[in-house]
Amino acid sequence: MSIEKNEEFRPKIVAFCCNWCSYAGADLAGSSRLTYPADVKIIRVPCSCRVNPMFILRAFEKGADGVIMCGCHPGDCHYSTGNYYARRRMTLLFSMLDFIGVENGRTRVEWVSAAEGVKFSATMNEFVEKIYSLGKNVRLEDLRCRS
Amino acid sequence: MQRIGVFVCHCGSNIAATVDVKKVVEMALLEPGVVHAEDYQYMCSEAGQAKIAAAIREKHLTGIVVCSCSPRMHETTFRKAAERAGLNPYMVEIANIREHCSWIHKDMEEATKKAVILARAAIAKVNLNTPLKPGESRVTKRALVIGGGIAGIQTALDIADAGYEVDIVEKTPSIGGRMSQLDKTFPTLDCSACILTPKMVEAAAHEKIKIYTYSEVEKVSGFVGDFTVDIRKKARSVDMDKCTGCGVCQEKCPSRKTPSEFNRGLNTRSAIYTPFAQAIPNVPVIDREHCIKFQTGKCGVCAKVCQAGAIDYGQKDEIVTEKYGAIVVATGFDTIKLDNYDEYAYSQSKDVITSLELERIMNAAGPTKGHLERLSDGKAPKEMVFIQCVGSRCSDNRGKSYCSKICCMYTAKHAMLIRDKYPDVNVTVFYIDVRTPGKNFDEFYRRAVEQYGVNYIKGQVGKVAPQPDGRLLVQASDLLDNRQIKMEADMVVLATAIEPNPDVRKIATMLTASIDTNNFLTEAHAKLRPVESPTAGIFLSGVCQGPKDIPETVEQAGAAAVKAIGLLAKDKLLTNPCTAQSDILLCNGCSTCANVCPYGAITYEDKEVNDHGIRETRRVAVVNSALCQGCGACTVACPSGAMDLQGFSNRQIIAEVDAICR
Amino acid sequence: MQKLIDRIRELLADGTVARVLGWRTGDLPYNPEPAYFECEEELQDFVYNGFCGANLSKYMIEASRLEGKTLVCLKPCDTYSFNQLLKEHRVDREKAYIIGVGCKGKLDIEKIKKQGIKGIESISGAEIEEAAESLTIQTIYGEKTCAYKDAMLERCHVCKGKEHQIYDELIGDSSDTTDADRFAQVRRIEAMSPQEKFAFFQNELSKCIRCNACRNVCPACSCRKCVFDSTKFDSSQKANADSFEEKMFHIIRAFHVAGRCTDCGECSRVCPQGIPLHLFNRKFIKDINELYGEYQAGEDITADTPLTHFTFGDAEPSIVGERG
Amino acid sequence: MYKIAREKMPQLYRRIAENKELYLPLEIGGQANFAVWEEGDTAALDVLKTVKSPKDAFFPQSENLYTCKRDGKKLSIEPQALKEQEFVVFGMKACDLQGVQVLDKVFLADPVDSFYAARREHGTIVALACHEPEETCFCKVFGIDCADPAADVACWMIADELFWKPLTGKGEALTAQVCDLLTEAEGAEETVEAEKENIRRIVEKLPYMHLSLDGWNADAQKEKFDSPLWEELYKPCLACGTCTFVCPTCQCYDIKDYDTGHGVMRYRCWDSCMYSDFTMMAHGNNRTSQMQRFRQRFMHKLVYFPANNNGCYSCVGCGRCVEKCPASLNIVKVIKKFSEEKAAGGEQQ
Repeated sequence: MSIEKNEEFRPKIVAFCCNWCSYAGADLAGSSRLTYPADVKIIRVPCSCRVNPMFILRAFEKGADGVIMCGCHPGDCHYSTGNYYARRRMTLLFSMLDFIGVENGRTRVEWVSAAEGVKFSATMNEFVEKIYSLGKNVRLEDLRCRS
Repeated sequence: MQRIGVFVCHCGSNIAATVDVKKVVEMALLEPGVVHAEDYQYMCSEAGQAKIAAAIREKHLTGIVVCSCSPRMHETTFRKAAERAGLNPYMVEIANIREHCSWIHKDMEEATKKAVILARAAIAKVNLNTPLKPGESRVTKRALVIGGGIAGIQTALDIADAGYEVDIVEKTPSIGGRMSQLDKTFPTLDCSACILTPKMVEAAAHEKIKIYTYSEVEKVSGFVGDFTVDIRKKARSVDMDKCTGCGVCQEKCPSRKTPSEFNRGLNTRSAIYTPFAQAIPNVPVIDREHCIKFQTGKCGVCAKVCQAGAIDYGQKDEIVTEKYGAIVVATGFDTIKLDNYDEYAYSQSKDVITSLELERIMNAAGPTKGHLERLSDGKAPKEMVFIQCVGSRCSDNRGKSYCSKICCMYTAKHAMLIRDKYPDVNVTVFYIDVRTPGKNFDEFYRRAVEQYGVNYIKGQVGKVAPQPDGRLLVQASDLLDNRQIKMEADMVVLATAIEPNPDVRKIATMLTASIDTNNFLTEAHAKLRPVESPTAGIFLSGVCQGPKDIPETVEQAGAAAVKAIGLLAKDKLLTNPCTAQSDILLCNGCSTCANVCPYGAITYEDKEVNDHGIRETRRVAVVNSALCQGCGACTVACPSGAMDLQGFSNRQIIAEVDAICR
Repeated sequence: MQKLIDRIRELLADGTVARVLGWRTGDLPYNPEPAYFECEEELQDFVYNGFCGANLSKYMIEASRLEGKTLVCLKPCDTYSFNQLLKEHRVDREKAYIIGVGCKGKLDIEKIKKQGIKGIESISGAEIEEAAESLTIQTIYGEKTCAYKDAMLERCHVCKGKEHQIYDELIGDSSDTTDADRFAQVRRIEAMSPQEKFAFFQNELSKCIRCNACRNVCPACSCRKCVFDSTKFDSSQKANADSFEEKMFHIIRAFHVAGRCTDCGECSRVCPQGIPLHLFNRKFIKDINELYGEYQAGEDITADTPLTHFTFGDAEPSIVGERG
Repeated sequence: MYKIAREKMPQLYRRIAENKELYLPLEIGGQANFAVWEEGDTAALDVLKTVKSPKDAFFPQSENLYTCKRDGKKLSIEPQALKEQEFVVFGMKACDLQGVQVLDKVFLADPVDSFYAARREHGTIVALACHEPEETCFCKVFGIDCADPAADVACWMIADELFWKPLTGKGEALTAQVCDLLTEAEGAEETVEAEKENIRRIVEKLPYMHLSLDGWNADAQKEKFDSPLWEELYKPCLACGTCTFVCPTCQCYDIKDYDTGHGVMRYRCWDSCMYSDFTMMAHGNNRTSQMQRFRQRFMHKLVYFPANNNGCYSCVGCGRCVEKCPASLNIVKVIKKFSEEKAAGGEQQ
């Protein structure tokens, strides 16, 4: 795996997980001992619709190399409609980031239910691998944070 | 500045085997605001909680972070412990260093590093936490049931039996709904009226139940526990108190040409009428549109013949305003219009009928007094064809995409009843699939096929063509034998798709209850909260939520009643304090937030504001914290950042992001 | 223009309106300014010509708070903005008397100067009466000419059409000046490699001086207090201290107006550094059209806005990568 | 007096850049602005006015003041080093030179702004006369002669030759560094004088050159401040900062902190009196309306500043705000409006 190849670079990855499905899915991955790299740090939000594009840009600003957002599957949102709004917002945001030349692989949305510990772990493994292959985020970072 | 305590749990070896808990304590002490940190074997144990309480008291902590298992596990535990020690429970944050760390990482150094970062993020968040207090609201101990069919009746009975007052609002002159139109019910072949009528009587006689028939909900305001509803009692033109229900007026009424709604327009009724013999209340209404007195001013026969003097032409609509704690929607269904299905010749031939029309024909009180006969010429049919899935499971836009669920079973019932009563009639059923999940359902269907010799053909009917001799040519394909079928029939019965009562859209808007693209009311959760609307205090009963048969409807009616009773049993409601709040000075009043709120929790008011000395009236968003469930959709929709979510504020989440990326 | 002034005079005189929001003639041939006129004699400075590009819709937010009706002159494309503001309850329809003024494309002085024309003393051909083919410009360095089309604002080349979306009366003829593909440049950038895209925007955005002209002129950016001026988000930044900040500002600004931006082009018109800011908005508009169906903000005020609405079958965010 | 052929200019740049930073008008994304020249860049010397003034070279839009670092609960403070690198600003116009004089009065007066002072000390200015002034220029109103810019070195671009005249010790030193690229220009004085005359003739034809500043002085402070004209003038103002950010003399700045995650960077950045949070303090703003902020800008430039600086206005007539204001407002319109009003008032009496 590329992780061994690249000793120096340890990415910072922020995962926004909705409380009802994805956070529980991450819990299930944990209790099932399904590993994924420690580079992923999870922030709990009530719903994917709570994730403001500003949070995502903020993460990149402060040096994150990848940001992933997980929510309930469409149709299963605890609040009925939250993830539908989140889906449109993130689609447009990601498209804009792609437009200005930020590598598309650095952002991702995945729907993970409370029962999908396996999917959670697999998704994180895949995403981290992708970030390793992309390397350090330099296009959306505030250089002052390096000092 | 906060005074924060950090408590790192070993969870036996669950955490401590992979995370160096001492290191986490040591690193936490370096974070801003942290004045205390310790680790312990089991933080959730009595002794662990006592340590937290002691530290809160001794170190005057204003916030705590517990590094332990998932907050989904013990957040409540630690919040309660904090509260007992005098700390606001919302000043507690959990760093999940077990499920999200120790259990998934093997390398101790790496896991410890991550645990430190997770702790740091929780500390950064709790630095910005503010004490939150759940709101309280009163509960009016009365329920409203909209719709007086079997779903509404059952819900009302269950709520009333629990000792709460219930009002039923029914649009038509009588309660009873669709079930009262049915002849027999599957899979037991009970007489529908025989089992429904006692329930209707029971509801009418129940001291806790008030029934408003010929009435509609006009306006709903308020929120869970405290709804105010305007009910329009349409003018009946008959005094409910004086009428004895003798029926003379209906016999003597000279206007007799109005199609009977109850009999699906297969025969006619008088202008003053009760829909059916067992109607409750047994008080007629005057259909003013068809009444000669109302249309021409000349007649008044009914007033003349009424011994009780109950006829009151001057009666006016009346608006009753009532308060309710809970509202149950039980608005039921209708069959779809068949305008898009010309190929079945429904509009061309009287002998092509819907299943619901067949119910009326089979019923002794129906237009043919229960004799199976062709409506065109009154002849007894010899060959009958049933077509399944008319407008259901439709992949184009002509019909409905969903399965209407009840048709397979009632068609088996119809086929069986016809074969039983008229053994010389051949019955053929064209189906796509026969769906019989349900207790005794498949057995029932197999009896139709095996004992009663009903001819089931898997295939779709392409066309029904009326012939010059009055018979109907049915062209179909047999999918199993892969052949084309042409057969002549005397009657064709269409298993017409059902759809929610068209009025439901208006009602849903009033209740701010969400509705799906098929006009079914949406449940709060498809699996776990199937009888609640996402809007608090609104419950769903019967087909308004999705297609179902009578047993399922009754089950759901009971479930909705239980949920309503659970609400009414409370003296006051504690509301989740993690709700959205709008900053009056930043709000533009643009309505964007209200457009994404699934709970109708946001309204707009013209408020006097003092914006740094500038006093003016502004249109601003106001969040009803009793309705808000705290999803946060509005906070992102709001461009000015006026809308924020308590407990998950913009600054809190940003602080977590910063702490993680640092 | 005389017909317009006569009518305005009439409406002001009979008390239908308390004031007029239009343009006052400038001290150079090309710089009329948005202005209020409250009486007959002030109207002598009223002007409406090819340089009256400013979209007056946003001024109606303030004007809606004043006593009495304000007569506002709106060009066809400005009416979309007014409609959008109406939808968001930011302007009061009752307080506005809208004269839909004719428009045959507005001029961009920067484009004229870019052709090396300087020391301008007077310009003829910018009057509205007849659609002029060319401008004749007297300068201290001699007479110059310039084709009207070559001096038109970028937005006029992708005109939304000559129809006013909302008005009380119409004065003057309009014409559709479209002669370019609205999304051509967006498409050109989309086709670039990530490196090229990044270089393109880095180059453009490095010019940004955070003067906020784009935001302050934008009718969709009508927040009482912008998140970038508020301490609530921890986003209050005044300067481009790091190249990240311009990106943050322009992306978030575009996101906040996504689905609400009518593509009026004011942001690009006013940018002192000539940054093609409309590209951000057009990218969102193009995505919205492609993913959620054609949508023109300000056209139908009862329509659902794309970001406060959804369908069950919406595209997944992964489509961004799949489109390539 | 020296000269150098236009096509040899890149050699000149290269020579200067050997040991100094060289700020030149460069065209990036179609807009000319002063920026540090790098090999391969083409100077936009023919552009009369850069979008932003060159004041960034001495007073950058944002600059770090000091950095606080946090290590656990220990804090350390690192002051920002002062500018030590020698640099040259090449191609400044007379108005912008006057702009630097204005900044000097602010930043070099006691207490001296050490960041600014260091830049002034290490900077050498090579000025360029305005070959073809434009209709937005009104430097003459402030007594500035755009034909004869007085800096460390003064230059004229005539036909395809740059004429180079060192005027100060710094100028002489720079000249020495590049002397082998320059040639003595014999009889150049006449050529340059002719160019100056030519420029001055053009200036006379410009529409704004005869603007009168009558009545703009300290005595008029109250009268001007209380004038009802502001209420009318400010109306189209969008409250953006374009005018202040393109201005060569605007000197207001704000001090802000940036959280780097490991500490805080304290930096200053230009502020604009047009912004709603200008001079916001804990209690709020002392100017609560846009009219007040708008008035502040012009009162400062035309009344307060001359009152405190021996009549020196803090406007140099570069005309950038005239060109760039999104609402076509500008200082000229303000000055004219007051003059008109005065004239009208005079007639009435």
